[in-house]
Amino acid sequence: MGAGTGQHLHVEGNSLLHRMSATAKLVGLLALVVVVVAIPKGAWFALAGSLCLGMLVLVSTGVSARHTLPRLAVDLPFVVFALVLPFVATGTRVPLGPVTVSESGLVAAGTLLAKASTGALVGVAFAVTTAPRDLVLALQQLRVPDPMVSIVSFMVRYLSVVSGELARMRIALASRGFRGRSLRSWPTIAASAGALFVRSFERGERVHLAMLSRGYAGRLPALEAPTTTPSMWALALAPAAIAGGLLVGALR
Amino acid sequence: MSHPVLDLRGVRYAYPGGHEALSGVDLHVHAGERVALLGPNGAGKTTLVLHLNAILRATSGSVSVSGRQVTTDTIAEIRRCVGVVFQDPDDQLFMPTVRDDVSFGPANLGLRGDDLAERVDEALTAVGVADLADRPPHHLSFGQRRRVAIATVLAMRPEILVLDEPSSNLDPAARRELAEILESLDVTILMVTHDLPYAAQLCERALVLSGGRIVADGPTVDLLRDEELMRAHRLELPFGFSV
Amino acid sequence: MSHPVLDLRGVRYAYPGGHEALSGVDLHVHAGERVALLGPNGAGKTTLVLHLNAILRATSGSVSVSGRQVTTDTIAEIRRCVGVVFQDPDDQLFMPTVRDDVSFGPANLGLRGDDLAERVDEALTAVGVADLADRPPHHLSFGQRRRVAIATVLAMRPEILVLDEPSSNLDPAARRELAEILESLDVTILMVTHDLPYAAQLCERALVLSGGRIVADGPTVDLLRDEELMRAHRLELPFGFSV
Amino acid sequence: MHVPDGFLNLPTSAATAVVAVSVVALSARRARAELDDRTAPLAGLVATFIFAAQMINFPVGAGTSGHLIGAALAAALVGPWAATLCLTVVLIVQALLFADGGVSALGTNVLLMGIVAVWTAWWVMQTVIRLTRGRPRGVLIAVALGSLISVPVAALAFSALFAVGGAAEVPVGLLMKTMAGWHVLIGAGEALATTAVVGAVLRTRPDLVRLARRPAEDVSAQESVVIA
Repeated sequence: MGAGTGQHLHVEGNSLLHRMSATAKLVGLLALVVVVVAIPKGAWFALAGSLCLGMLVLVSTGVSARHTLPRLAVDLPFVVFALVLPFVATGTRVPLGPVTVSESGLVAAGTLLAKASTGALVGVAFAVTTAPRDLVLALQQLRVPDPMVSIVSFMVRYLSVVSGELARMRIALASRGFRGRSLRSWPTIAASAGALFVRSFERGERVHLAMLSRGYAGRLPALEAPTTTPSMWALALAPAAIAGGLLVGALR
Repeated sequence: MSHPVLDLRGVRYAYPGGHEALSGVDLHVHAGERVALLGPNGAGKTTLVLHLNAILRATSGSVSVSGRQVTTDTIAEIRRCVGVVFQDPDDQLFMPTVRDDVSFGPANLGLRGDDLAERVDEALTAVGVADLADRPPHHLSFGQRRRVAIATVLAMRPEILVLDEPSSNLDPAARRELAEILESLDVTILMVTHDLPYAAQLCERALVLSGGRIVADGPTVDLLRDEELMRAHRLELPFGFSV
Repeated sequence: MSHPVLDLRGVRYAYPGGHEALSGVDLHVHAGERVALLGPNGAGKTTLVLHLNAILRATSGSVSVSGRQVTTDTIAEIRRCVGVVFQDPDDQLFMPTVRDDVSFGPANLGLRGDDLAERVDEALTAVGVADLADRPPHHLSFGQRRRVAIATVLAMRPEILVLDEPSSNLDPAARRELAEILESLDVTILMVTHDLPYAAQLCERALVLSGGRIVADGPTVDLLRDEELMRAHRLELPFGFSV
Repeated sequence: MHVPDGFLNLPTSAATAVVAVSVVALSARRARAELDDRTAPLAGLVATFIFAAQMINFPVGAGTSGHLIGAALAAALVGPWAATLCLTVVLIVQALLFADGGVSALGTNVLLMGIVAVWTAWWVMQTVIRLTRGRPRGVLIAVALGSLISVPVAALAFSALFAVGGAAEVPVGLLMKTMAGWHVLIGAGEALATTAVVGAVLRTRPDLVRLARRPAEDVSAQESVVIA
C-alpha cells in the first residue's frame, strides 16, 4: 500500500541475482510475469509450477525470509477482492462447506491469487537484489526516454533525504506531545505534509542551480553501464522459458 | 536537589539492525545546571537525545526525569518535562504562523484561551521575538527560526531544555544573541554540540560521549585543556581559540 | 597577472520583486589568492555568488572571469572557470553515486572514457576521498559529503573555487581537515563565510559585503581587529577568539 | 490501490500499457514546456514528496489509519502533466524497488492513478474554479471535489477494465456499484487530507500551487506550450 518505511528493499549480497545485470534481470522479470499472466484459468499444474518457480527465484537470492516475508503480503484490498469473487461471480453454483459459491468464481479466485503471488515473489526477488542506481542504469539501457530516467534517478537519490526530513518532523511533533490518533489531528499532519512539499520543491530548485553551475544543459550525462553477456541473458530468461513450457503444456 | 532532573543509568541501545549506539550511559544533570554534551560525529549524541524524551526506549538501563522513570505510562509527562530543540528549525516549524507553532505544544497539554495565549507570549518574549508572532515561520531569517524553535519548546514550561547544535549556521551576532538568551533563561539546559567555544562560553560543566559511553565529566575548561582526552575522541579546539 | 581572475565592476542587482540586493559591487580577486567574503546575514552574499557563475545576471555593471566578460555566449565557459560549492552538500550531490556526481561536470564539458575517469580520480584524491567513489552520497558522513561536493567542482579544473559557508555543520576535526585540504589546493579561492576564525585561518585577505556593497577590503587580521568596522556591520569575533 | 499481476488478462494489460506509455510521453513533453530544464530536478523531488506523502498515516480512529493516493494532490500542486510524470515515476519505483504493485500491471496502475485519477481531479478542479470565480475559498472547494471524485472514478475505470479483461465473470453492474460505493468513502478521506495539505501550502507559498495561479498565467503557459 506504499505505507512502508521508505527503506529500499535492496540487501547487499553475492547471489547469482545480485551479480546479474539489472537490465537482464528486469527483462527476465517482465518476460516471466507476462508468461505467468498468460496461463489460462484453472490450469492448476502450470499455476502451481510457476508459483514454485517464483519461490525458487526468491530463495536463490539468499536474503532472509524475515526481510522478504512482510513484503510478500499481496495488497490486502485485492486479496479481499479475490476472496469475494466466488460469491459474486456468475455461472454454476457449487457447494463449499456451508455455502454455495460460483464455480467459475472459485476457479478465477484461485488463478488470480496464484498469479499475483508469483508476481509478488519475483518482484521481491528483483527488489532485494537490485541497488537503486542499477535500476536507473537498466532503464537507461532499455531506452526509457531520458526525462523519465532522470526523474527516477533524482527520486532514488532523494528518497532517503526527504523521508529523513519526514521522520524528524514526526519526532518533533511527538516531542511536543502530539499523539495523532483522531481526525482532529489531520490539520497538523496536513501542515507537516505541506511543509514537506515546500521543502522538497525548494530543494529541487537548489539542485537545479547546482546542476547549472556545473554546465547542465538539459540532459543528464549517461551513466557508464556494464554490458550484459549472452550467458547472462540466457540465465535471466531461463525462468520465463520454464514458465513458457508450463504455459504451452497448459494450452495443449 | 533530592532528584537530579535527568538521571540515566546504564542506558544501552541497539538499533534494529543490530548496531549498538549506546553501550551503558550514566548521566546526571541537576536543576539549574547548564551542561554541554560533547563528542565526535557518530558518538551516539542524537541517539542519546532521543532517549531523553522517550522517542527511543533503552534496550536496558533506566532513564528518569525529575524522579519519574520513563515508562509507557509516563511518556506524555516526560515529553512535557524534557523540551528538545532540534538542529534544523525547519524540522520543528511548519504551522502557518509563529503563534500557531508556539501554541502547538501547550495546546496538546490541554491549554486553551487566555492560558494558552499567555504561555505563547511568555515563550516568545523569553527568546526576544514577540513581534514576530503573526509571521509565517517560513519567512523568517535562520537565526529567528532557531529562536522560535526554542520558544515552541519553552511554551511547554519544560524542566530541562535539550538543544541539539544550537549554534550551527548562525552568524556571529545571532550566535552571541542566542547565547545571551540561553543565559537569561531560568531553566536547566543540556546542550549537545561540537562547537567547543560555545560550550566553554555557556556551560560550566561538560560531558564527553564517545563510542556510546560517557568518557569524561567535569568543568568544561578542564576538559578542553586536557589535550590527551580531546585527541583521543576526535575533539580539538578550533584555530585561534584558547581557554 | 594581467587580468584578475574575478573582476566585478559596479554590479547592481534587483530581484524581480524590486528588492535591490546588490547596489554597486566592485571586487577583484587575483590568481592564487585566498579571499574571504564576510558579511552579516542578508548582506547579499548568496546573490553575489550566483552572479559569479552567471546564474543571475547583473541589472547593471559587469562581471568578468579571467578577462572574459559574462555574456550569453560565454556562460558555458564562465561556469567551467568558476566552481561554486553550495552550502548544503545534499543540494550538490544529486547523482546516485559519488563517482557519477564527480563525473557530472566534466561529462557536461564533453569528457568521456579515460579522460573522464582521470579527472574524477584527480578530484577525489585532492580532497582525500578516493576510496568513497562507488558509495551513494547518503551513506557518507556530513564532512565526507562536503568534501565530495568540493571534488564535483574541482573535477572541472576551475580557475577559481567559490565556497559558500564551507565550515558550517562540521565537527572540529572535520573542520580542520577541510582547512588543510583547502590550503593544499592549487587554486584561487573565494570563501563566503560568517565563520570569522575560519576566514582568519585560511585567507590573508578579506572583503566585507554589507548592504549590497563592498565596505572594506584588506588583510583579514586588520579587518577583524577594526572594532568599529566590525560592529557597524554586525560582525564580531566569537567568545574566546583573538586575532 | 496498486493492482497486482494477473488481475487483468494479457491483452487488457498490454492495451493499458500502450495507452499509459503514450500519455506519459505526451506528459513529458508538456511538462518540459512548462518547467523547462528544471523538469528533471523538480519532478524528481515532487515525485519523492508524493512517495513520502503516501507514507504519512492519517488516523481514522479505532487504531486504524489511511494514507493519501496523491494523484489529486500532485495535480493541484504541479498541474496535470507534471503530476502524471511524478505519479508514473512513483509507481515505477514502487513496483521495482519495493515490489509494490505487479510489474505486468504497471501500465494499468499508471493509467488508473497517474492518468485517470490525475486528469479527473484536474478537470473537476478547473470546472469548480471556473464556477466559483473570485471566491477566496474556490480553490479549496475545487481541491476537495477534485480529490473526492477522482478516487471513485479511478475505481470505476478499474471495474470497466475488469469487466473487459478480468479474470472472472462478475456482473458488471454489481462490480461497479460496489467499487464506486466503497471508493466514495476512500475519496472522502482523500478529499479531506488533500484539501488540508493544499491549504497548508497556500498559506506559506501560494505561488507553488499550480491550481491557484491566475488564469492569465495559465494562458501564457498554454501559449508557450503551443510555441514549443
